[in-house]
This record gives sequence, C-alpha cells and structure tokens, in this order.
Amino acid sequence: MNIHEYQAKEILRAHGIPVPPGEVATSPEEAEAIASKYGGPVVVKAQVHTGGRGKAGGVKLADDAADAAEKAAAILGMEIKGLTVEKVLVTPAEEIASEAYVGIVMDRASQADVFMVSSEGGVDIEEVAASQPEAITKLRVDPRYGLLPHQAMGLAWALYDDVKQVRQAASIIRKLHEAYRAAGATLAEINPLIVTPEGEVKAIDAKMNIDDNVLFRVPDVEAMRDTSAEPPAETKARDAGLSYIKLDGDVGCVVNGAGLAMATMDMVKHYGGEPANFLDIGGSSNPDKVVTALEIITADPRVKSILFNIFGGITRCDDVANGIVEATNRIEIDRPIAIRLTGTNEEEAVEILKQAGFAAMTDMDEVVKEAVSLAHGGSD
Amino acid sequence: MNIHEYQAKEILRAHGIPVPPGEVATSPEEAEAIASKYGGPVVVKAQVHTGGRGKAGGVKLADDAADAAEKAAAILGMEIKGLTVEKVLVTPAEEIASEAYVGIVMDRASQADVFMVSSEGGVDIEEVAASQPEAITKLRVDPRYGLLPHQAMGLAWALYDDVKQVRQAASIIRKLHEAYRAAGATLAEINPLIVTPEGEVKAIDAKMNIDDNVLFRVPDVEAMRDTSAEPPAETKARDAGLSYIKLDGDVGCVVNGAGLAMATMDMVKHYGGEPANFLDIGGSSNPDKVVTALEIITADPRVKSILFNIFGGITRCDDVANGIVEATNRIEIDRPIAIRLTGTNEEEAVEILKQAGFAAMTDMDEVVKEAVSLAHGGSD
Amino acid sequence: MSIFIDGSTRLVVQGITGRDGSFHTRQMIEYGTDVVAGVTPGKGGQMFDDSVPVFNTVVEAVSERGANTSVVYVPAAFAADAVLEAAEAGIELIVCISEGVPVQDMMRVLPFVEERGARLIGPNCPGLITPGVCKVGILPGQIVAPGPVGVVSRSGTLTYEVVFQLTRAGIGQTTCVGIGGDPLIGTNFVDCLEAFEADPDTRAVCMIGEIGGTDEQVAAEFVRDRMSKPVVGFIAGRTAPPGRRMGHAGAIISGSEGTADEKMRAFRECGIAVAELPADFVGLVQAGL
Amino acid sequence: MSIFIDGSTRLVVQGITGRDGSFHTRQMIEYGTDVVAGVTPGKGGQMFDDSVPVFNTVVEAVSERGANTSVVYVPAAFAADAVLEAAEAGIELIVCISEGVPVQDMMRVLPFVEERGARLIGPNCPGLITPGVCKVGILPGQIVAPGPVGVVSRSGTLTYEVVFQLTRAGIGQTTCVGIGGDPLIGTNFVDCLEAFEADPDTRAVCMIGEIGGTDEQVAAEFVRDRMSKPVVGFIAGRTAPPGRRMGHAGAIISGSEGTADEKMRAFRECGIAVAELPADFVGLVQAGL
Repeated sequence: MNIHEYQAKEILRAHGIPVPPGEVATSPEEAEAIASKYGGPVVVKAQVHTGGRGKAGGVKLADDAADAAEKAAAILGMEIKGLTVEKVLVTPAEEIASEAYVGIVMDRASQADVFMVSSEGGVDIEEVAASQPEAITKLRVDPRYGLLPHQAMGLAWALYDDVKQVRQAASIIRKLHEAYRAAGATLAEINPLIVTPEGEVKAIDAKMNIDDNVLFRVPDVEAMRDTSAEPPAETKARDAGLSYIKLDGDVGCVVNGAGLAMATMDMVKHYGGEPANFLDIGGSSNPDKVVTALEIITADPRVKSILFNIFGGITRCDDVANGIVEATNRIEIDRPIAIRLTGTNEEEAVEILKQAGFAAMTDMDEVVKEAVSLAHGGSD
Repeated sequence: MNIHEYQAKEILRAHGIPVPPGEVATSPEEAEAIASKYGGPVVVKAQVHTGGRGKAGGVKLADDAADAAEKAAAILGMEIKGLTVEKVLVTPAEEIASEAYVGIVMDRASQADVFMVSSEGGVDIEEVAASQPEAITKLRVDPRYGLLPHQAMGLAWALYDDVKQVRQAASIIRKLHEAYRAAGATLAEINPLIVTPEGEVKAIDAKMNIDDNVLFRVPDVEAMRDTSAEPPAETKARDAGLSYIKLDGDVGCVVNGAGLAMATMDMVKHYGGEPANFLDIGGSSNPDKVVTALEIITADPRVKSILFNIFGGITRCDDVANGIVEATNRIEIDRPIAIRLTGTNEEEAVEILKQAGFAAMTDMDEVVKEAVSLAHGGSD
Repeated sequence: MSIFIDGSTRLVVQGITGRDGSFHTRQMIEYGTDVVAGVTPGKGGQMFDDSVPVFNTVVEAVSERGANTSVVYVPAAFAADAVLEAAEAGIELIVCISEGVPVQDMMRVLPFVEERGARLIGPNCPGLITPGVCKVGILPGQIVAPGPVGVVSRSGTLTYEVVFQLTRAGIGQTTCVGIGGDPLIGTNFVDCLEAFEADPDTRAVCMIGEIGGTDEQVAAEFVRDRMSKPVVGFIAGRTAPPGRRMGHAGAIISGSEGTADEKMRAFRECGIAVAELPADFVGLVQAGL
Repeated sequence: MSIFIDGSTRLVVQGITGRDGSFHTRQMIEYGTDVVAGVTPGKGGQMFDDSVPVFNTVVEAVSERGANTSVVYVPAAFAADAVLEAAEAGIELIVCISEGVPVQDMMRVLPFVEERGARLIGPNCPGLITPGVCKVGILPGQIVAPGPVGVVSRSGTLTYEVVFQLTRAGIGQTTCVGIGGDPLIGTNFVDCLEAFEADPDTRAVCMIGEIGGTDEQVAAEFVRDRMSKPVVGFIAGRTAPPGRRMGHAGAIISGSEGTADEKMRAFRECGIAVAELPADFVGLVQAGL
C-alpha cells in the first residue's frame, strides 16, 4: 500500500525524526490559510502516489500566503502520471546547505532490509545508482540483530564529515528504521535529508510503502489508505477480495491465479489483442466474486470482449459457471464472452453454462484466440 | 539489585500480567485500613530481600481488617535471616484451585535466558529441582530471536491440560519475558501462578533481581532500590564506588580487585583469623576511596585489626598510601593496621607511609599473618 | 526417484482441523500421502477422520509419530510461528501454504529455519507432488503422472496448466514444486534445480517464472554453470505494467528491475529453451529428452 | 610461542582518546605492542601522540592499517556496540576491558561474535600479555617474564599476584590471559586451556578461578579428558557468603551452586593440582615442569 508524503512524515515525526511542520489543503483557500499561519515562503507539494512530482510541476515555492493560494490552485486538479492531484501539502520553505538521501527497502536478493544512503540527495536515487553507484553506501540489516548503533554511525559517516551532523543523522537513521519496522513498511525514504545553514539535519521529503500483508497488525497505518488516489474499480475489487489492475486494452480477463492471469494477458497480446486488465479471482469458489468481477469489467467502456480462463484446483469450475449465470441475471452484459474451464467439476460447469446458453472451451490457446477475435468484431 | 515482591508485582502489572491488587503498609493501622478497603480475608506478607518468608512466619492470613492489623503488628519488626521487616504487603486472599511455578533466569552455562516452569508450584523450586527434576520444563531463549509464541505455548502446555488455561498462561509467560527484558532483570519468578476455581490464571507471588549494570538504563527500576533493606555501610560503600560486603569476623580487609580481595579473605581464614568484610576499592587511585573504606571498616565494632593488601597495576600504591595518611588525619583509627603494597609507585608509597609512621610489607602471606596476629592481640 | 518428498515422507498437518487443512488432508490421504499426525492447539488427543491423531504441538507429532515433514495451513498471522515451531521440533521439510504472511515475519523465519538445517517451501505456494507417491499441499493429483520431468514454478494454477499439458502429451513428472509467489521464500529456483540435477530419474526440467526480483536470472546462471540436464523456461507477465503488484506479492517490476524481457534474455543467454506460450513446453521438453 | 597474541598482532584501540584508553595505549606501545590505529568517532584524521592514526570507525582502521586485534576501553553503555563493530569489521581478536557491561547486551554480542568467527576476551577483564612480545589490555608489563607457563584467570590483581610470584621464582610465562569476572564472557577457561594445550612452548598451565558458575568444573573435565600438560588450579572465595555478589558480577554462589569447595573438588577429581594459597603455585608448577 502506498501512503502520501504527509502521512509518511506523520509517522516519522511520531518516531522523533525532525520533520518541519506541514498541513494538507484541498483548496487554494486552505493553502492560503496554512501559509499565512507559518508566515514567510512555503512549499506547495502535490500529494499523489507517484514519483517525479517536481518534474511534472507538482512542487512549487510560494513567496507568501497569497502566492501559496495561487500555486495550490495551479497544482490541485493537475494530472501527474495519470493521477489527479486532490491534496497539496503546505510546508515552510527551508534553507538548505546540503542534501542527502537515506532510504531503507526490503531487499529480496539479500532476504533482509537494506539501507541505502548517499550524499547525492534531492535527486532520483535510481539515477544516482545508475550514473554513480559508488556514491551509494548500502548496509544489509541482519533481521536477527536489527540495526546496530555503530552501523547507523557508519551510514551517517558516509553522508557527513562533521561528527555533530553524523550523530544527528545516525539518530535519524535509527529512528527511520524503527518507524519502518513499526509501520510494516517495505520501503521508507527521506529524500532529501538536509543540513540547514545552522547545521541542523532534517527530513524534508519522505516516502513509505507498506506491506499489504501486515496491515491487519497496524490499523493506524491501514487507516491512511487514500481510496481517492486510486481507480474506484480497484477499490471495489479489493473490497470483494479480488486482485484487479486496470490496463488500456479491450479484452477483459477473468482468471484464477496470478501466474495464470499474467500468462493469459501475455497470450492475449501474443495473439494480437490487448488485455484490458489483470484480474485474479483467487482460490476461493464464491460465485459472488465472479459477479463482482463481471461488474468491474463491464463497467470499463473500452472492454470489447470478456475472457474467462479457469483452471480448477481449489476453485470449482461449477462455482465459476454459477457466478457467470448469476451475473448475467443481475446485470446486463452487452459484450461477448469466451469461456474456458477445466479441472475440478468441469463437467457440471459445462452443463450449467450450456443450460444458460454459453459454450465452454477446454483449451487455453483456443479461448484466448476466440476472445481476441471477438474483441476485433469477429465470430460470435 | 533485589527488589521487593510488591515492586516486582508493580512491574508485572504494568506489563499486563493479571496480579491481584495489593498495597504496602509500614504500620498495623495502615494494614488495617488497606484490609478494610478490600473487605474479606487478606494476606499480610513481609517485604524483605530473602526467600523463606513463609517458613519464618512472615506470611499470614488475616480474616478481616482487625486481624490484618494484628498480623501486621506481629510481622513488622520481625527478623528474617538477619533482615528486619520494615514493610508488609496487604493483598486480598485468593481462592486457589492449583499452583504452578513460572520463572526466567539468566543462565551462565547456556549464555542465554532460560525459562523454567513446573506444575509443582507454591514451593521452593530448588527443592523441586532436587527431588523431582522431571517436574521442571526448561527452555533456552535464543537471544537473537527472543521468546517465540509457540515456545510460550509449549511451556504453558507443560502446566495445564485445558487450552483456555494454556492460552492465559502463554500470554503471562510472554509478558513475563517482556517485563524481565524491560527491567533488565537477571531473574523473574511467579510462584505460585494460580488457577482460581473459576479457571482464571493469576500471579500471586513474584520475585525479580535486576542486573546492577543495567540500572543506568532503567531509572524507574533503579528508583526501587530500598536502602532501608540493606546495612547502611553497604549503601555508603556503593555511593563511594566501593564494593563492600559485611561479614562476621574481626580482620577488616581493604584490597584492590575482587579476586585478590576474596583470596585475601580466604588467607585470613587459612591463617586462623576471620575476615570482617569483603572490600574492593577497585582500579581507581582516588585517595578519598581509601578514606571512605577506612571509615566503613572502623565503624564496625567487631574489627580488631585492619589489613591492606594492594597490588598496584592501574591502582597506584602512592595514592593508597596518601589515602591511609589522609584517613588517619581525618578520623581516629584506634585499631592496628597491617599494610602490604607492591607494584606501581611502590617505593613512593613506602616512603609516604614511613613519614607517617607506618611500616609496609611486600609479601601477601606475611601481611595476612600479621593482621591475624594483630586481631588476636599479637605484635604491634 | 523424486526430490524433497517420496515414500518415506511422514507428514504432520499444522492446522488440520481448519477449513483448508481438513479438506486438503483428505485429498492428500486419498492420494496416498502418509499423513501421520495433525496439530491444532487444544484439540490434542482427538482423532481426525478416525485415522489421524491430533496433537497440541508439533514436537509431540514428531516424538509420538515420527513426523519428518510438515504442511502449514494456519492463518497468515500465525503462519510464521507455525513454521518456526516445525523447524524447532526437528521437522526437515516444511511446506507453508498460507497466503498473506507479512514479509517482516518471513525475514526472521528464513535464518531460523536455515540454522536448524530444515528446508522451507513457500509461503503462499501450492506445495509439491511426486506423482503416484506423495503429495504435500494443494496441487491437484489428477493432473500429474509419473515420468522424467521436474517442474518448478512460482505460480499455482499456471503450474497446473503446464503440468496438465505435459501429462496429456504423455510426459510425466518426477516431482512438481510450487515455490510460491512471495518476495521472500524458503526454497528458490536454484535449490530446486540443484535437487533435480542430482535426482537420477529427472531428465529435463520445466521452470515457470514470473516478473519481479532476480531469482530467475540467478537460476539461469546456475543452469549455465552447473546443470547438465535440459531446462525449459517460461516467464509470466510480459504485459504487466511496472510498479504494480500483479496478485502475487512478489510479482512486481521495481524500477526497471525484474521485467519478463530481462528474465527471458537471461534464460536465452544461459542456454535455457524459452517457451513463449505455456503450450510450447511440450514440444521443447520432447526435443530435450 | 604464545596464545592469541604475538608479534603479528596489529592492534586498534577503541576509545584511544579517553582517559583509560590513552593511558594504556602508551603503556602498550612502550611494552612493544604494535598499536596500528585508534578509533574515536569524530577524531578521525588526528594522530595520537604523533604516532598512531585515529579513525572514526573500526572498518577504516582495518582497511587503512590492517588491524587484526582490537582492545575496547569505551564506557560500559557503549562497550557492547564497540565489540559488535569490531567483529563486523573483521577483527579476529577483540579484548573488552570495559567493566559494567549489561548482561543483556552481552547475550546478543556472544552469538554475533561467534558467527563472524572472531574471538572475544572479556568484558570486564585485564586483557592478556605475551611476555616480551605484546600486551593487550592493562596487565602490568613489569611483573611478567617469558617462559613455559600459561596463565588463565577470572581475576585481575590476583593474577598479578600469582604471575609476579612465578616471575620472582624464575618461572616465566608463554601468555597470561585474564578472561574476566562477568557471568557472560567471550572466552572461557576451556578455550584457553585448549589453546595452551596446542601451544608447543607452553609446558604447564596455572588456572585461577573463583566462586560462581560452573566454568571451572567444565574446565576440570576438559583437563581430565583432553589435556596432556600439567595444570595447577586455585579458587578464590572459600569464605564468601552465598547469594552475595563479591565485586565481580559473576562471583556469586547461587543456591548451592558455584561454591569454592565444589570447584576445588572438581579440580582434584580431574587431576588438577590445587593451590590452597596463591603462594603454592610456584612449588606446584615447579613440580609439574
């Protein structure tokens, strides 16, 4: 799960990391009020779940409160990488003597959390990693021992030469690790970590991603989910226990199992079509899930044909068939459907579908070809 | 550092362990007031830093508030293993269906914390260990992973058959481990852990010892030190950075280093004397420490002679010599002193002592024989 | 022959009385798996289906029934502890079916299991099956057949798809292993390839990967450097957008890392025959045998 | 020859600019120890006494100066982390002089150090000395002399006492090791006895124990089962009352465990000559040589 910059900052603040104040506005008036409270110049920052906000014009310096209203008006409603800006963060502008990067990420290859720090801050760390990998210092955190004090110091020495800044940075690194663990994060970044002209070390921008699987343990963090920042169809799918991702194609896919769903999408492309979505109905056999899946897919006007690819294992084919029939009773489905079912209770499923006027195939290649052909206005 | 039962219970309560209420009284009137607040029968328990309170008559059941005052009067002022009872804990009497033992101790041999549990509770666990070792279940806690949930369950299954009690006990075991870690304990015991007739599992008596070296990190726990429960000389010694333990003999010993101090005591005994104390002035060379050491030793009326055994390494012999001279200036020392100094700045020390009228030896055997002889009214 | 499970497998089912646990225990017994015990705290002393004794702890299942393998069907919140319990009890092979285990939990489980010399498969995996001999997990028994091909996969139903096509084409399997779709898993591709290489009855291997991480790339190098047997590989997720988690927690392209193209390129460079479609496996395996 | 330290020892002093660290660094250099670096965070780039470069971290001392041994003089609250830092930096021998280290800290340090294949001596120990060659810690150089006897002790000044008596009697030492008086220590009696047994120049060993714990009893069995060289043993604390901590955190009789009588009995039963008084060492060692 992604959370916004202002939410990540709340978490960091709660763990004692020095983060300048800041409040969220959803209108230019609110932004103005916040800015006038702080006095002096402020930064107005788009709160969207994507990087590259600065380049897209989503981060602007405002000289005073009136200017803040103007900048907020420009940013609110802006589209950044397909996401509409609904909120801006207004925060006092800080004087910056130097910028560094501090991040921790769950690293699959080392099966542990890995810290990455760089004195090249304020820029995209992936670019730094590509152009000057030697500018990044990494540290694997042994999950059995956690982050050790001298390790935090070692990372901080990679950022600064002055022991006063090193001690501040080491403290921030330790607290970032605590915040990361407590929130169940898989990524936490401070970029930039700045030094002010007075020598104070502060976190100016922050990012955190949370492990979906840990949310049941951290209700405070789960409550930070911003459904306004994601397509409504994905919210609806998640609430129904489906895994759905919208794409730009015209063949709507309903599959059981993530790997098979991806392979189905790939095959749609292979046979000249474009998948409209990723959709995994999971291992359960609840017909309601199938109904919801069809509701979500038919709500996408780009979808021209619907493809079912079910390999029954735990999932029972007859349950899926019943779901299809149920859905056609509840909602009008005005697009052609190609169905493939095989495995557990396959025969019952074929019979159920037949009664309702649907044909079912058994071969994956064939059903994909058929669905692509249907999307292109072919046989039906 | 030892803490009292009522203090250990406060810690356990703060970690969520079910502990019946209880308050401390220092007079029969207070005990009566507490008992009448609870209503019904109460238990009045001596708060002293030693085991075997029950056998010594330091734990009594009182039928009502008036009886509680009577029982408190009997217990307050009582001597248990040489310690005077200054406080009693008054706590409601509980109905008991069964008694178990749960303890965790820092175990040197396994270099880890070890849990010990037994369904034979309410009795001295050392006796159980001796008479029926199979009644004790042990678990080493890997310091890298901590106590795992299934391990707590496994210990709890060793106590109870009913899963409802097992889950309560497992929760108590986990919280006991947390309390033990948080307090920097080297031992934490619940004995007995009872089951009430209603099936509730509760901690009825508790004991904790704290690692002296961790006290700087746990000021709340350090504040629990009860200096009224130890000889004033030991408090004074600790405040001065000396390690002092009072014994019953007549040769007062001042030594640098714990091992040498023990060996000196042993040698006093070997040559027919009895050491009056253990006293390690440590590795520093502060003459003030020597003065305090002499004050403490001469305050003990049993001491008949004073033995200095100093092997100078970090400790400088001249500093010790200066301390001896300083002490004789500040306080009147009316008992004979035998001094042995060797090592760092030995010659300067001998000269300083000579100026002040003291002779110094270089051999450990000889000085011990001399001190014993002096205590027996020998040469001087 | 086979890898990891065979006729000597003595299985304990952790969570045997739960919905999934009981259903699949019956399936495994029906398939011929030697299910010697079940574990559900508080149900110790009961019998499951009048045939499998249930214990409160894994350690009892090991000491009373000689269990050497365990399969975990407990809810995600308790799955990591169940794996730790099995490892501590001396279980040699632990198969964790549970989905949704927090990655923080797994991070501590992996070294614990390794220190005890145990093998973990999963979590979030379908388990494994040695056709005709033993199945541990949820793979459907009717789609496999004994034969010379080893199958290892990060997926569930996609594995069924591939295995079923092999079986229909008359190509049986030594063992099929689903290693799971999570970012942190106990047994990876290389572990399975190593085992298949060492198994005298395995003559070719099918490897079914997907986007996310670098396990397939590492596996490709292992195939190049250390394997004599032919390997056919497939990668799901060529059409997956970057930065999105495709169902499996581990199926996500991070930045430019973990794409299908990158993995397929690694396969080709290391001499692995690449199946463009699941249906290509049959021909490529037949060519390799 | 010697154990643990010799002419190839390249020492880094952790806490070199502190009061104890600077004093003993000078003593060690004077004795001939090759002090190649010091560490004090924030003082990196300075020179100690114009001769020893100071670094901010141990890893720099290792990479820049090839340090292979470290001695720790930092305050108790930071001592455990200093040991961890040294172990992580690849230091092979870490000698922790600091007193008062919480036992909780040591509990995590010990497996960490062991996993990295390093050896820790201490904490709360005087260190070790190979007469005429190298000293690491605070043992006074003037009381030792080269010779054939290994000395291992839980004590500080009591060791000086014994060693000085040996030296005065013309009996020199291969290495004298103070293993420390804390309940949890990195190197114990058995580790040292094993090393002395393997050292060709050591012909007899003096072992100075005290009340508390069971290390001496375990060591006695080691002597009986695995040592060919004569061992003379002493136990301090025969007159210590039970349940009281005698200065050293580890010198405490718990219940009836760890008494001097029990340890001396174990010595006798395992063929260790028992010194009743420190002064007995000379005669017993001479008899053994």
